[in-house]
Amino acid sequence: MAEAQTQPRRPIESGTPDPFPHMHPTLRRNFGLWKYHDRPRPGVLHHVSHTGEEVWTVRAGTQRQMDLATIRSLCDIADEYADGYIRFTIRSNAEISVADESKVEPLIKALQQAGFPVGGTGPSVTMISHTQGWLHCDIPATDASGVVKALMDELHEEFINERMPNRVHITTSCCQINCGGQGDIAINIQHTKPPKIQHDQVANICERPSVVARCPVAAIRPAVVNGKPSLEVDESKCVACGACFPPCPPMQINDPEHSKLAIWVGGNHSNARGVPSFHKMVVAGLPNNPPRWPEVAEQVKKILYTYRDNARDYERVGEWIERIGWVRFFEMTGLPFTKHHIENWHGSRAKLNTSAHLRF
Amino acid sequence: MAEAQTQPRRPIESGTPDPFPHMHPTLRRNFGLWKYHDRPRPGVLHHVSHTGEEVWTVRAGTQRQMDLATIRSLCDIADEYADGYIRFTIRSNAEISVADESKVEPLIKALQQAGFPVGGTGPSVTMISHTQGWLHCDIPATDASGVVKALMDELHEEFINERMPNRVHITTSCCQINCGGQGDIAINIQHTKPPKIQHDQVANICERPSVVARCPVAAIRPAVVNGKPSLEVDESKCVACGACFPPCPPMQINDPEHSKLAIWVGGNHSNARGVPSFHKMVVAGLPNNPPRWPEVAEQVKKILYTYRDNARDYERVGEWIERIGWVRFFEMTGLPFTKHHIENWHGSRAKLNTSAHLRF
Amino acid sequence: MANKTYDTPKLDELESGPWPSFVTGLKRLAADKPMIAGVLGQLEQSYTDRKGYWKGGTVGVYGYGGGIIPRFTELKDADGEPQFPEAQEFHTMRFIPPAGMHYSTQTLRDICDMWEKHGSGLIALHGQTGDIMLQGTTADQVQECFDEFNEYGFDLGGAGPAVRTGMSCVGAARCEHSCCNEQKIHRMLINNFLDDMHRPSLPYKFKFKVSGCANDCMNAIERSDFAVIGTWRDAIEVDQSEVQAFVARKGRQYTIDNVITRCPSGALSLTDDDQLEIDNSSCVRCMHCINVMTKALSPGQERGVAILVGGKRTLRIGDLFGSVVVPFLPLRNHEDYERLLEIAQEVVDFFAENALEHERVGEMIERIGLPNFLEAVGLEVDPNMIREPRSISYVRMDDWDEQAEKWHQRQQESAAS
Amino acid sequence: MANKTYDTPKLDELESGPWPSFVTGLKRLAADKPMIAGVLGQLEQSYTDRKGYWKGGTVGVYGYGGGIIPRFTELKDADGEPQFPEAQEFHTMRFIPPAGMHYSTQTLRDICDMWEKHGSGLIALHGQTGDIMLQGTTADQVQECFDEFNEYGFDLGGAGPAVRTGMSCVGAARCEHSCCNEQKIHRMLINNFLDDMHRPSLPYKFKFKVSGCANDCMNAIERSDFAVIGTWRDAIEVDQSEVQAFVARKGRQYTIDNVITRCPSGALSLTDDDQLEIDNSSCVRCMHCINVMTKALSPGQERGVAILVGGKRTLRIGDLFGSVVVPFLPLRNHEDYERLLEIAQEVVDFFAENALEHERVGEMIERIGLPNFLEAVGLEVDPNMIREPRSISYVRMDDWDEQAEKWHQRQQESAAS
Ligand code: SRM
Ligand code: SRM
Ligand code: SRM
Ligand code: SRM
Ligand code: SF4
Ligand code: SF4
Ligand code: SF4
Ligand code: SF4
Ligand code: SF4
Ligand code: SF4
Ligand code: SF4
Ligand code: SF4
Repeated sequence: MAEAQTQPRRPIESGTPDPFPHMHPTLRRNFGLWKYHDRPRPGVLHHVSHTGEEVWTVRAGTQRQMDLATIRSLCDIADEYADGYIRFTIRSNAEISVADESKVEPLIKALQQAGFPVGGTGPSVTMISHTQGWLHCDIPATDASGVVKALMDELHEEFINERMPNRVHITTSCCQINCGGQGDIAINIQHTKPPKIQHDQVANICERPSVVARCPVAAIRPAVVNGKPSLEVDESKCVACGACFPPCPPMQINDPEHSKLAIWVGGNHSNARGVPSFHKMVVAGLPNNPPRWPEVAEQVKKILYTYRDNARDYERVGEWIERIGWVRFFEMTGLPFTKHHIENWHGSRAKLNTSAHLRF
Repeated sequence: MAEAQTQPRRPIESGTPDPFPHMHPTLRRNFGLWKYHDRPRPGVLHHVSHTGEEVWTVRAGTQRQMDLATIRSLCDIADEYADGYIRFTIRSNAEISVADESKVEPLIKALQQAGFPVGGTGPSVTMISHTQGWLHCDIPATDASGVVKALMDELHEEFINERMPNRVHITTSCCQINCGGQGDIAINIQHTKPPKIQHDQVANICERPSVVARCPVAAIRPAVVNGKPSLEVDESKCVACGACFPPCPPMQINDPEHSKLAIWVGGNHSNARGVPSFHKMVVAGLPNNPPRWPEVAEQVKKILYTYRDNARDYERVGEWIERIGWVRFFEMTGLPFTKHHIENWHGSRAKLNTSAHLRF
Repeated sequence: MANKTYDTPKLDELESGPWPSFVTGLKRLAADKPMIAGVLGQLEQSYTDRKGYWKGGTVGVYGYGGGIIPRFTELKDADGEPQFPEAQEFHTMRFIPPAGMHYSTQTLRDICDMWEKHGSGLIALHGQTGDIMLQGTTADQVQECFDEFNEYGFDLGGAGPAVRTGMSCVGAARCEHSCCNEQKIHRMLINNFLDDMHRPSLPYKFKFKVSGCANDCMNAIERSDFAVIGTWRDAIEVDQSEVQAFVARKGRQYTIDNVITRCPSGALSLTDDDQLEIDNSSCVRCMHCINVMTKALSPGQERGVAILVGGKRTLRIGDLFGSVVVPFLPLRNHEDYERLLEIAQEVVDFFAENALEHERVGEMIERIGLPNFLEAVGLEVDPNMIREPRSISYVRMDDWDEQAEKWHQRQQESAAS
Repeated sequence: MANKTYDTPKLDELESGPWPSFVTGLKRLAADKPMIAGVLGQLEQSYTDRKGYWKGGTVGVYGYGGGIIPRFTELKDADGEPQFPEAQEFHTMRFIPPAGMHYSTQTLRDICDMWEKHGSGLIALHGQTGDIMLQGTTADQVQECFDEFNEYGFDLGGAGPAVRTGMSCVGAARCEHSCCNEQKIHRMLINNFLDDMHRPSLPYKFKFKVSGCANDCMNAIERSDFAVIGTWRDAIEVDQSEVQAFVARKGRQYTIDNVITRCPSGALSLTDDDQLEIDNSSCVRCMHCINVMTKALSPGQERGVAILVGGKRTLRIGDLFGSVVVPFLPLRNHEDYERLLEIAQEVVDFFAENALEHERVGEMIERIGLPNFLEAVGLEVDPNMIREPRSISYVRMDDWDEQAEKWHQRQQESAAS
């Protein structure tokens, strides 16, 4: 091994592998030829090709962070029922396709038996998209896997059923960098205090000019503290975003007490009907409360069920609120409306109501 | 008189006069009691009160800049047919009301005979709103009265008829300060060159720090030119807005050749259906060509008639374009689309197409 | 009296055509008024050179710091002598018209007579800010002219960094959509600020405009610093038999395409037997359906006004619309009107003390942020003030709990009351 | 092999409930893998302290500058000794999956076997950027592990200021909406930039994502710097008998309320005999009607892609969506694909040379302005790139005529061709 390291091999820069060898033969044969699809039941997609061939795909939730046994058990099921092919969705759901309708029910049963909930299709709450958190990241204020597991336990029934007005895409992010996407509902970290600086470490670890440059509000400046070069934060300017923390870990932004969770709604990446839109903050100040974050679950469910009970078919969360208005949204959910809901970032002008459109 | 000036009287600060003594008695009696209205013909509004009383109002165009004879002739007509009352609209149209339907036709005739076109109601092109220009202002690059007279001559038929999809509000402004409002169609001055500075006059006339402060792009700085304190403009930064000119007339922004006219569309102050919206530039570089500005008239008519022939009922110009899209608008009108149409001011991000909504 | 007149071949071209010609009017005046003859000469020169020839200056009346727009000619010959000496001065006096721009012909005739005596006879009805613009007098005439108009009942409007003349729509006087007494609001507001109008000492101009409904016929939301817009809080009034009559007259398809589908909030639905169903809690009070079916629909009965602050046009940071700072203020009684005045006073006072020089109130709000402005003038935040909540997480929310508590408290109080 | 394990009372609470538990999985691994036992111990501590305990560092493989995310524990005792020494190192290797995330089970099993040998056994399928995240190995294992995976057919993805792993939707493989060959585009783009992926030297990260239609199942418009979205240019294909079947099944009212009135461009109309009329020139290709009536409607036949540049999340200036820089690029033949690559190359090159350090391409465009960017990368302006034209007059248009002429010329050329 020592030898290997002195004479290392040159990598084969093969990049993204060709998916065709990995594709179920029915998909391969009908590539680009699909005609329409329907959903015979929650968790099952039935696609029909112009060639007349058909395929049934069963979608099952996973924990994303999988151990070997979990992956192997998925492989076992795919081998037994589905010719040995499987794919994963962008939301870490497993999709197993079969060309024979009679295999659908047994496949579902096998998945369920192995502990994989079948669902996440159509107007359901699909798996929450997932970032790293305490399990692996170097800057997280919370744990993504834990929040997601806790929430998916609560929303399990909405995963295995299709009883939402439209598909619900929930996302999480474990720091304000936000590796998670926009969400119909997004659960994100929100720091509420400026970083606490470990001044004695700054000089060793941080490239000070580049830290200064990262601050979106120019709140950081070089300073000498206790005789050592360090950094200083104008705490009245600081928006507690944490952008200074990754390039300079001594700028401790995470705080067990003051790093809170906030819920955002109405983000939408698709272009169906309206253009893509960013999610908007509706409630903040929720405690970062492992292992089950009950306060977050409560608010998410409140919002989700208000949406479910009131939106029209095909309305995504944001579209529903746009129709009924924010006045009604806050009324229906009982959430408080505060000055913090009023955007104060660049371009905030466009977020003000500059019209006589009013709701009472 | 000399005496009067040494002992001047103190003003009576009476402010805005009470309109009730000036109101037609039927209006006065039915103040706040109107039930509905209709338009028996272009130029005539028929309002019906909850009390059962009715009033017919005839609207007539004026030149706004009126000589005494014009005003007196309006008074003569109002006296003869309408009990001696008259009002003016925000667009300088005269409105004369009668409580007796039989007086409507004679009133219309009298107005027409005296040279006042009757119209401007409902889905018509009403009088163009009007600023000062060469006739009176100290900073104009063109003449508002002239542009408006020239255009209203061309659009006269659209004033006396109601054959537009919705009301069309045109505005003009004679410098980039834009005393005119947002318009379904707006005809505004657009300078294309930085100010030419008469350096020998700056020191006498201009308060230099306040001129520097007026520039929206910080292109001006104090400088000494030919030994005298003056100002200097970074011509590559300057957006030729003319904001420096009013506080400092030696910063000549107006130019017979390079002060051009531009046409903007889709401005809308009302909240009916959509929220109020700013007009958007569609064509620039039109010559400032008195006394009849034919190039402007041509473009305005092109836009106006494309709108008339293609919009749906109640669509204002901006709503029509929003529905058909800008691609189609430029195609239908044959106007060029250039990089200058792409906003580059603060907040321009919101003007980009950040979606897959596309039209072909 | 045969005055000297000048050739105006370019302007003459503006005498033809169906629209009333200001040139013809000016020529008529020029016969008696040398000043106008000179103005025509200068204007012809402008048309030839494509250049303006007026400059400002200082002219005023005793006791007032504004209201007159002075104009001196810049068109001089080689010796520095005015080319059109009759038009050496050409000042405008801005007088405030009756709210809603109603006139008895007697008053209008009197205005004409007074202006014939003291000025050029040229009158704009009206300026874009709503003034009677008496255009064309000399510095030595303005005091006398003002005194006569002032005695008669007219006052000068604003100019410079001052409260300006206000505007209100015809509204209750002749419009079924009116949700408030526009004239009363208009006069109350303006006449409360006459000191700030006549002795300009604000950071910059400040305009009030009043529209009786969301059609905003006064362009108040963009063209004033303080816009008052009539609206209502309860349900739209529906006369279903008139709805049926409308559908019968215009057709079902037409009704759906032009009313139902045009509602910006999807609040309308037409039943199979042509009844109109309105989801009043979604309705944004845009006026569209009421505009189109004016016989069948009217604003509700619980009426009041919304206040939007900060409209203006282009200078400095580009055009701004006003934004909602009070979603609903009922105007049922004297106290309510007092409250309106109080809000206006707070806004003007805060503007006076905190705006930068030459900064409009809208720009100031943009600079300091709406929440700070609201707090300063004693108004509470409300979701009606925003199009949507923040989508950027860059914000300090140390006091979230406190702010949330404020809201809950207010909700409880309003539920209790 | 009985490893040392730690008590994890908090984490244990995440073993109950119907959703698959990552904790149960970790515990399963911990039995064989001391590293995971340590990780569980540390994670329990995080759950207790509400604090993360990893820090970064430098770990890599020969020839590559990225692809590994190093993690070292920061949880030390008073003597500076790791509290969970088994988890002193816990690095992630990011491998690129087959485009569309298809796997033969054989491959997946092989991945498991290889990772069992070289790592902790913890695998995320997949990371938010689409990588296979093999989580948990030590610095002295990575080269060997990489070599084995690499020989098997897998390559490392990006990390740092580099081109990152790309993503494409299932698309043509199993979706009737697909307007392009997502996998081919995806692989062509990424595999063209492997040097920029493996030897990070860009100003900052650069991501490609491909969605076969405007539903954008890959969140490409916001979550990638270079989004490729399938679309079409001709008319939507309509099977009127399927339209009728849909209306018969769902009802007229339902069809109107859920399809017709939901069209964002008012392009749909249902005739009295249940034929669908589409104004294809107004249609914005949003996919809604096709989504709902998938049997009756399909994208047109003249297919291609749009390119949007500049999406990203929050850092620095707040979230950005990508914006249209190419409204339509057909992908009919080799030359067309070459053109796509050329555009991508121009964009990456210009980004590499002109972005500031730690500036994404979207931020750079915001800084220099879209027209300058377009000019630099050789693309022409088009009204499809904007929501609406400028509304601020602050702009220098000295060269208006020239710019106008450009457009007219292009129009003539395209009319001629
Ligand atoms: C498998 C997957 C693509 C993949 O390559 O992984 C996929 C597959 C399909 N999507 Fe998707 N979408 C997938 C993620 C997404 C995402 C991204 C995400 O989840 O983060 C979006 C954008 C989210 C957003 O807007 O914020 C997305 C927005 C859509 C939409 C638009 C919905 C809308 O009305 O706004 C459709 C259309 C529809 O639902 O008919 C759609 C439709 C579909 C269809 C029906 C396409 C088809 O005809 O086959 C597929 C089956 C959907 C189903 O669940 O019923 N897919 N789809 C992804 C499954 C994720 C999951 O496991 O839940
Ligand atoms: C007289 C006047 C108010 C005044 O106090 O002076 C007025 C009077 C009426 N307006 Fe107006 N509007 C008047 C200027 C405006 C303006 C401002 C302007 O012209 O600069 C606007 C906003 C312009 C904009 O949006 O940019 C305006 C937007 C409306 C609307 C909204 C139209 C829309 O669909 O967007 C209505 C509703 C309607 O047309 O049914 C309306 C409706 C009306 C009605 C029908 C109200 C009524 O029931 O009596 C009045 C008769 C209108 C007609 O012409 O048929 N009025 N109206 C103004 C006449 C101006 C003129 O001489 O042409
Ligand atoms: C006369 C009038 C145009 C007209 O022909 O109707 C006018 C004329 C002038 N305006 Fe105006 N504005 C007039 C209504 C407006 C309006 C419309 C309105 O009030 O609804 C606006 C847009 C709304 C607003 O307030 O922003 C307007 C926005 C401006 C501005 C830009 C203010 C800004 O913040 O962007 C200026 C520049 C300034 O004040 O520094 C300005 C400045 C001027 C000056 C004083 C130019 C100057 O610095 O010398 C003009 C004097 C012309 C003259 O010789 O009489 N004028 N001006 C209008 C006033 C007549 C009246 O009192 O009734
Ligand atoms: C692992 C992953 C989250 C996950 O659990 O899935 C992740 C994890 C990290 N992201 Fe991310 N990002 C991941 C997808 C994303 C995405 C989503 C996407 O690609 O679609 C985004 C939003 C889109 C974007 O690119 O903006 C994202 C936006 C960021 C940013 C903010 C970039 C910005 O311009 O705003 C940073 C900060 C940075 O790079 O300086 C960041 C930085 C990081 C770092 C490297 C934090 C750091 O500085 O150490 C995290 C390493 C965590 C770890 O220990 O593994 N990550 N990150 C995702 C990558 C896995 C993979 O390769 O498949
Ligand atoms: S969101 Fe933050 S904490 Fe979570 S994985 Fe991304 S960078 Fe790490
Ligand atoms: S937390 Fe954000 S705002 Fe505060 S100092 Fe750090 S980078 Fe600046
Ligand atoms: S738009 Fe300009 S030139 Fe015209 S009146 Fe207003 S300030 Fe004077
Ligand atoms: S014209 Fe405008 S941009 Fe140019 S120097 Fe003057 S104020 Fe500045
Ligand atoms: S604003 Fe409303 S109330 Fe006033 S005149 Fe216009 S339509 Fe009537
Ligand atoms: S007023 Fe406007 S929002 Fe309200 S129901 Fe009528 S059309 Fe809809
Ligand atoms: S983006 Fe479009 S083509 Fe791709 S999977 Fe989603 S719906 Fe199908
Ligand atoms: S694709 Fe979208 S925009 Fe086009 S017709 Fe269908 S619903 Fe309308």
